[in-house]
Amino acid sequence: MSHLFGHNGAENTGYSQPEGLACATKPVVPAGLVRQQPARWPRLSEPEMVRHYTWLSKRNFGIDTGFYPLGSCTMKHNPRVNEVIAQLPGIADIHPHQPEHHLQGLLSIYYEMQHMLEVCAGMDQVTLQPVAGAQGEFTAVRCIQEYFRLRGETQRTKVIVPDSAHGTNPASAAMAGFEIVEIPSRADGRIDLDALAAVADETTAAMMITNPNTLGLFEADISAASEIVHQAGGQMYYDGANFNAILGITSPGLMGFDAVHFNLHKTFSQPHGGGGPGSGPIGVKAHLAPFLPGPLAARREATPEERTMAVDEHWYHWHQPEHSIGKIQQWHGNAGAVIRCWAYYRRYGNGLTTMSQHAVLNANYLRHAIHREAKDAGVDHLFVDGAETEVAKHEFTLSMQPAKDALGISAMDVAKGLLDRGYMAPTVYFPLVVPECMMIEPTETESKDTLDTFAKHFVQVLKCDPETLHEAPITTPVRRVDEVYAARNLCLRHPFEDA
Amino acid sequence: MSHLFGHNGAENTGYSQPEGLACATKPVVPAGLVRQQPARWPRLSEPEMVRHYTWLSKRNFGIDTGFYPLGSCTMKHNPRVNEVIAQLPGIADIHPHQPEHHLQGLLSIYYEMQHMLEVCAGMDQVTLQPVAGAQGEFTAVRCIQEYFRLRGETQRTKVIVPDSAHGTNPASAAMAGFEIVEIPSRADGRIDLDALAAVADETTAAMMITNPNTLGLFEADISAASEIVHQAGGQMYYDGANFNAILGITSPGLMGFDAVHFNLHKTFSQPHGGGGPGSGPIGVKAHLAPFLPGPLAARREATPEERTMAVDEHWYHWHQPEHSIGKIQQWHGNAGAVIRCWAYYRRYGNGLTTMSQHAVLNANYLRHAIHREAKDAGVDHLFVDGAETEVAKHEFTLSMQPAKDALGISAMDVAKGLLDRGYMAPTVYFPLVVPECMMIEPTETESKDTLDTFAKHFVQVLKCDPETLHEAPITTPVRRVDEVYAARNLCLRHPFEDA
Amino acid sequence: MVDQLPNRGRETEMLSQMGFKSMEDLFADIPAEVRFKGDLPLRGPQSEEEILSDARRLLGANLALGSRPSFLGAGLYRNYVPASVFQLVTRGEFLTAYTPYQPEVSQGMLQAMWEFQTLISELVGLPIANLSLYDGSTAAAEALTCAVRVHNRKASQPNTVYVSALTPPDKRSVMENYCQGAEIDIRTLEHNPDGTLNLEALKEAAGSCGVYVEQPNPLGVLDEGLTAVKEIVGEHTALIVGVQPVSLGVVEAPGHYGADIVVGEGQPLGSPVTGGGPLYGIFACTQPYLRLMPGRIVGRSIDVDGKEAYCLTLSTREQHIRRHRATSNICTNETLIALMGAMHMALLGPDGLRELAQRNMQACQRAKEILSETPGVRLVHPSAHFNEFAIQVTGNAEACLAYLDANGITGGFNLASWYPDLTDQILVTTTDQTSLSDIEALAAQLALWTTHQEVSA
Amino acid sequence: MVDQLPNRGRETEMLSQMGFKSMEDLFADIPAEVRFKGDLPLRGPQSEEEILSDARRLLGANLALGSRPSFLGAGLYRNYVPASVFQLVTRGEFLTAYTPYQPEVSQGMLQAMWEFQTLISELVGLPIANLSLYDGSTAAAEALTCAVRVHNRKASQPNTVYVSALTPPDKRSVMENYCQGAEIDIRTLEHNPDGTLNLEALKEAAGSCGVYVEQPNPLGVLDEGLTAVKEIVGEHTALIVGVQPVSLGVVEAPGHYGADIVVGEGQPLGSPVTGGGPLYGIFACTQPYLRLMPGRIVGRSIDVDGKEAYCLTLSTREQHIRRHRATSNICTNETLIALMGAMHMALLGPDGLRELAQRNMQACQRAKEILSETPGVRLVHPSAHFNEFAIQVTGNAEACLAYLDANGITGGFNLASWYPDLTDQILVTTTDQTSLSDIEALAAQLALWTTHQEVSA
Ligand SMILES: Cc1ncc(COP(=O)(O)O)c(C=O)c1O
Ligand SMILES: Cc1ncc(COP(=O)(O)O)c(C=O)c1O
Repeated sequence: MSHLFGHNGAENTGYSQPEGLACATKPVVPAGLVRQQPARWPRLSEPEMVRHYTWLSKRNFGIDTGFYPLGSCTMKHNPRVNEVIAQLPGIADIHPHQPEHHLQGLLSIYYEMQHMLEVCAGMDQVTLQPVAGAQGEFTAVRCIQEYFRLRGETQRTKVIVPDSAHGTNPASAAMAGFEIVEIPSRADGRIDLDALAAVADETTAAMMITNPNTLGLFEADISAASEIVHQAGGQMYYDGANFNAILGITSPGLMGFDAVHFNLHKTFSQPHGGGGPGSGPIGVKAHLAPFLPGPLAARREATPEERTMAVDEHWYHWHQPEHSIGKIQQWHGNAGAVIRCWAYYRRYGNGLTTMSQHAVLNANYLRHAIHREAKDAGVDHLFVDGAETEVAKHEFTLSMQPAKDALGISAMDVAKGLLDRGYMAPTVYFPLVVPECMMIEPTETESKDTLDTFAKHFVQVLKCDPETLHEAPITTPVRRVDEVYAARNLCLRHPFEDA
Repeated sequence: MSHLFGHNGAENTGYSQPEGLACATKPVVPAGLVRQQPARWPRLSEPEMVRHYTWLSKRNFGIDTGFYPLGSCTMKHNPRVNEVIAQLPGIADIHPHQPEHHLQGLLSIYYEMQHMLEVCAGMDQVTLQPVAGAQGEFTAVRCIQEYFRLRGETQRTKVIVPDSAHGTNPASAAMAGFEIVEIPSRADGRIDLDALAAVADETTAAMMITNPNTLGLFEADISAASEIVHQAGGQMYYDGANFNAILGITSPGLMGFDAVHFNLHKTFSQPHGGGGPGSGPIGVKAHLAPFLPGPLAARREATPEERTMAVDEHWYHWHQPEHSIGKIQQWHGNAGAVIRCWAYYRRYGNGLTTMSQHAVLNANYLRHAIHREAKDAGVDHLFVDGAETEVAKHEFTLSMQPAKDALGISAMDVAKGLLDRGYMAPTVYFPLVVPECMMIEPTETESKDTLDTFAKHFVQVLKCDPETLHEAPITTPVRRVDEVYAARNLCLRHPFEDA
Repeated sequence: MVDQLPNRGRETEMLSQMGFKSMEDLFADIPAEVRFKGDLPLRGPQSEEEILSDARRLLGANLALGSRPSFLGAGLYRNYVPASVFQLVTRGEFLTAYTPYQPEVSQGMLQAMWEFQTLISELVGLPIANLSLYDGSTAAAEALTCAVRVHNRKASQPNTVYVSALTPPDKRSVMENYCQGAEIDIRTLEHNPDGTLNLEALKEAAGSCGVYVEQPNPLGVLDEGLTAVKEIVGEHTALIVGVQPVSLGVVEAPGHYGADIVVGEGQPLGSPVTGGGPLYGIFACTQPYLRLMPGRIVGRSIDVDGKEAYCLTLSTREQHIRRHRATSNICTNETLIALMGAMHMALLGPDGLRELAQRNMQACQRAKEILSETPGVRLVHPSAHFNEFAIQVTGNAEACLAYLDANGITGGFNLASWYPDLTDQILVTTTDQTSLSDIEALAAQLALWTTHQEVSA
Repeated sequence: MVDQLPNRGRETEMLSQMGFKSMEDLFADIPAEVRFKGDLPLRGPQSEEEILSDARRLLGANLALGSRPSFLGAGLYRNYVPASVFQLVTRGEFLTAYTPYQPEVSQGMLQAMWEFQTLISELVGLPIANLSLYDGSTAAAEALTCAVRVHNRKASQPNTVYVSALTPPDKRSVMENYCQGAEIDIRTLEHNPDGTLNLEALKEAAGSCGVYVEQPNPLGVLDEGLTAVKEIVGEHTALIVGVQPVSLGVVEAPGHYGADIVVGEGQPLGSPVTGGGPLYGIFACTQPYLRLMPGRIVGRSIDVDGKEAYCLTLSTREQHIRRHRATSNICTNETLIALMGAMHMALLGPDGLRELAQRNMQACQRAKEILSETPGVRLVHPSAHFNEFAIQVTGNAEACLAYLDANGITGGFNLASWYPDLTDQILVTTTDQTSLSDIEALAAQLALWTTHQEVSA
């Protein structure tokens, strides 16, 4: 083990600094505000620091380490040039409060990204301000809320979500002050139009749904659902976490949605960084556009004088929507993430459709390969599809309930068995509607060989002795971590007393 | 296992390229020169390539991974800003044939480095052209050869090296056409002046030696040795591999040497890169300076016109020594490595002495700690010092002969046991004069805690059951590699036939 | 594009193994009426080289702060971040991981975040810190809703919080958005003309759910009075202090003068300004807030062999478990930027942080000294500042800034964008990166500006 | 400095544990007469920030090739190297490792180098490749001494090698230095006026130990005649071909037309020009040369469990075993740069290499087309070129290059520096990075130059 707070031997700093500027009088902190005890930070030299974080990194699994079939998370490859671009001073060293003529490059990229997302989603206006998917949801729901307020429809206090929805959907709507109405899915995992019709009424502000849904199924009835919600006067909200499946093939706009958020860190490959940063732009139809948080990037023809500073024939500028809800992040969103996603977009351009096709190809292929291997090995009775479907989209679900019933092997056991074989585990126990669910999303950046080999390993795990599997993982830096112990014996920081 | 040549499924490239320039007529390769069979290179997409090399890196041990006490190699921390500097376009994207006014920055840094090394070594002129220590040796020996040729002393066909010398010393001298005379060390590991006196004569071109020597001992008799060689009309050559021990404390110049090479990749921390690149400048006394390979960086006062392009009040330019031996590398040496070493030098400046002090402090402390721990654990009879000494310099040797005799544990066994404990092994079986030698060099960038812990682990290894130790390592990516099998069943490239 | 898709060229083979004939078969379930017709009306794909060259061109058209003297701060600060931070944080194992749901293979990030929690906890003087929120503004906003959740029952002013009048409107707007769902009333705390909090007026806030103030405050003022706030507002009102983390190398940790929650923009530790994001929000609190606070938190635990191991804990507060009853909707957060923060903090150590804070203060002091002698320039607040301060210029601040800009200086922040009445005030920010010649250039141009104004006046 | 020395402040503690009083005690064995007096007369230590800022200033004073149209090649070539190469090669495990003496913990670099050997072997069409030498020039020089070692016994011209007259003098000088110790006589092979090798004159080389030629040759000419060389010189004479590796995407591998040894400057694959180093030298050969060749080589083996494993092999050729009888003195080599090469090659794949070669050739062709129509410019050789070619200009080449330079163009290589007689010829190099507008700018300035010359003539 390498412990940050263990390195306390010498009076080190890992980073010698130049002298500060000489002053006529020494600056002083008001007496009552002078820091009494310095933070008990470690004293590491640079070599110690480098070794510590190198060591930590070796105890972490990323896409670069191996296959990462985490359903709903779209763990695709992060193109490396994007990191180079994001470190250019023209993005790393700019301040959101600089005047527009200092930021023509940024503004033009914002404009291009807004436009691209509008095209792909079939929306009229996009804002890049939200910094994560959940914040995008919240922002869009807030816009819908203000939209109805302005129309005087203040009775619309409810938001409908399917029971398979991601937790952020109800959480975001609730945060905005809405009441949540959950509707059950049909036995085949799809939306239940009757259940929807039963709840959609004049109190409905919106319905939130993702399509393909969290089971990886395309909701063929989506137009009908939109129809029902719109009939009731509500708005249709599209959770774009699964956008990777349909880009260039269909769009939320075509399906009748009024608002959508994008998880750029999924579809457009901003690296996930162990939990973030992300970027969660939203797009809306024209009637919601006046409510978006500002500023948005806009453009007009450049004047001859401006042309000397312009990046093209346009002058890019910020624009404040008329009834803007204001700000949901203090600046212009995660500009650094937007740049990376812009670089990602540029690599595909109008070929984004191919990206989605390969994502769906890989998902279906992996599903097929697992079933085939399992059949050959005689373990296909240990799991069933999370939902019957001819073709999945970019991800699919398996239910381990049969294995649980027959052998006491849970989805978690299988997940840990996969860790031992060098894989990140699929998403487990989500969506809740599939018992002992494993949700598998390979993404388009995995090779057929990787998928074939994973299918073999998956089946190997199922053929393990259950006892052995309960012990898994055994090859990882630590073995099964006791989460109950963690919650019961809260230790949320280094206890210096022990040291 | 990840195999580069295993990825052969699809028609990929890992790097899509833009269209080439349109031409009026298509360029053609002469008919008889058209490539018939493309190289059977793999077809990897970027994600596959990134994962392959990430995987490989995880099977490699560097300083960043852990303690690397490889004697004679000075495996110190490589400051990270140096990598940033080496990637600036002002070094990465310059061509050695650019005119001098395009390269004032480079020239000034070369000048500064030459000067600094001259000061530190007590030499009159340094060239940065040799790209490694061995090439530096060869270059210096060539200069000495031409020096004697010009003086008509062509009978000087012999170079004396102690039996503890690094292999490159005799190899370099032989490559230049010299005959090698090896002299034995004294029982205490130091130079045998009598043996030296016995061989030094009018056929002696030079003596090559490092001080502290390869046992980590300072040759107190060095002035006497220089005297003997000089009396015989020979030149004294200093192998600078151990320069880390004496910087600012003594210098080859003070010790009477005429020529010296530096291993910048050791003393000045150019990262070793798994085998290279390095940089092996040499410094010489004035009489040898006219023979140095050119060009050297020189300077004069800048003219008013030049001042507009100059980096300071000087104009830097290349300079060709009068009797130059010509070139030993086609360009100006490893400029990228020189820049990193310059950045390293700047961090210490005249504090380089402190660096050497800490290198020696750490070596002596570790030697002390190992002996102390071994005594406490009752295993101090299993090894002896490679040479009796009150104080070692930057490294020290231990002989495992007692362990070998008593238990059949070899230096190699101990080395492998250390690998299992997360350490790189010390240098083993060098120098040859110490039986079952382990040569340990901690460097100044290791903390006391690391040294203490290593000493404990070292003793743990000695306490192992010999059988267990013969099996070591068991926790490494592979176990003991069969080098005999490799030599008998030469497989030097991927055998595509098998695939 | 091709270089990202390993199965290009194997489509038919894969499809036929599944019994499909074409890609189209995979999308048969998507009704025709919602299908795109034709190609996406977007530009064609580019190669890495072309993208990089376009990026260089477009981003090169932005004016980097470091390319000339710059005094723009106002919430985001350019400190030097050591090279090792960037090199380590971009290691694929950190960069390309998801949230550590499988702790066995995510110990690296989990331990790093647990260490981050410790570093922040020590920095601000509170026992608990989460592993970051989106940024300083959402951290402040979430602190308000958290305070209401904790205190609403006992508060004499339920559903009410008080926020410093100096709070930048953009940040205040985020607060409004976050608070309106819970129907929280946000009231304003007045300040004295010298920039300090009006402690008399503050009494009104006693018994509310929380008060939000900043140290140093948005005018750069170090306000000693804040040490008295907790006493005034009382036990059942959360004292929430927003901090510039670097200042805590010399300025007392709010936890030591009664803060219940400390929030702040983490950016100055570990991250470049990056156009305003990604950043990371600091959130630390005392025990009573723990189970109602937003965001992820890592706990130290053991594995089945009893070995030290780390995992996410207290997840029952979070959306993926508690759904619409969660304490926040946050899911993706700013872990990697927080990791950069942790690395920077680890490199600095206590002495390094103090030095860094001093360098910021010295640059500020020097700037104050020089500008106080510059004709036409007046320092607005006599008080102690950390690394920024307001000046009053001759004439209009906006015009003055435009003048400075035209003369090669990014001159600071026009305070009228926050406080519309202050049409002649500029917030001047210095950091460790400010040089004497930068300050002198600013002073010289301000003097010229003054002359111009006087001439045209 | 302090940030690099973890034991600063613990010196006394450590010394006293050893029974020492001061640092001085550790140096008691160094006699006074050889001790430095006083401090090193050098500048004081700097911090990372200051070093970086000085580096930016000094290196910023160099004129980067990419900052304007540039046609300078002549042995080193600017190809685009994908970003992933730099990011992966700087991973600490690669960057900070030493030579893989302990194979159990060095499998990564060993396997990568074994793969490198395969990539090079496939590229040049020979069965064996080592894991790199210092650069192209030392590789060529070591090839000559190797050829002599192998053939000296049977050669009718022992101790003699023949080298193309076009070989750049700097490279030739390296050869002389490396060959003189073994008393090897280096003779010169003449060329035809069209730039190709004089095959008639070549006959003289038959029975020598080796001949060294380049493809494309230093004038950029693709010389079909080289396919006849092996036949002419015979079995006991090593045919050594120096290559520009990128060309082998379209040009036949020398191994397929009789080369016994192929050497070359690896730089264009994987590495920026970097002021001429670090580079890596390619060295490949056929079976008979294996045991007498220079440099390290990796073999595939097994571990005690029979698992695939890699290690250095054939070390008995090397200095650390064979000492003065070693086949070369090389120890530290260019592994990391070779690794960059391997990564670039792996990314390119066979199609990518062909494309890259074509892009180089297309730029060259376009430049030839445009310059052939530029007044006052003549293409010297009618033949096929890969990515560079000689032009004759009006007047003096040196003056012409100075004119181009003054007008913002780095115009190519003055061939007089290699071949003093050619005072009016410039070697113009293009790569994948050359744009049409670069070429047009060159042509325009050359046309202007011609006009000036004509006017002043
Ligand atoms: C379906 C779905 N919706 C919303 C989100 C929330 O997005 P974010 O994590 O970016 O806040 C996620 C992320 O995991 C998701 O999978
Ligand atoms: C004592 C000694 N001399 C010379 C050398 C050769 O230096 P290089 O490896 O840079 O060629 C070494 C390197 O290991 C060495 O240790």
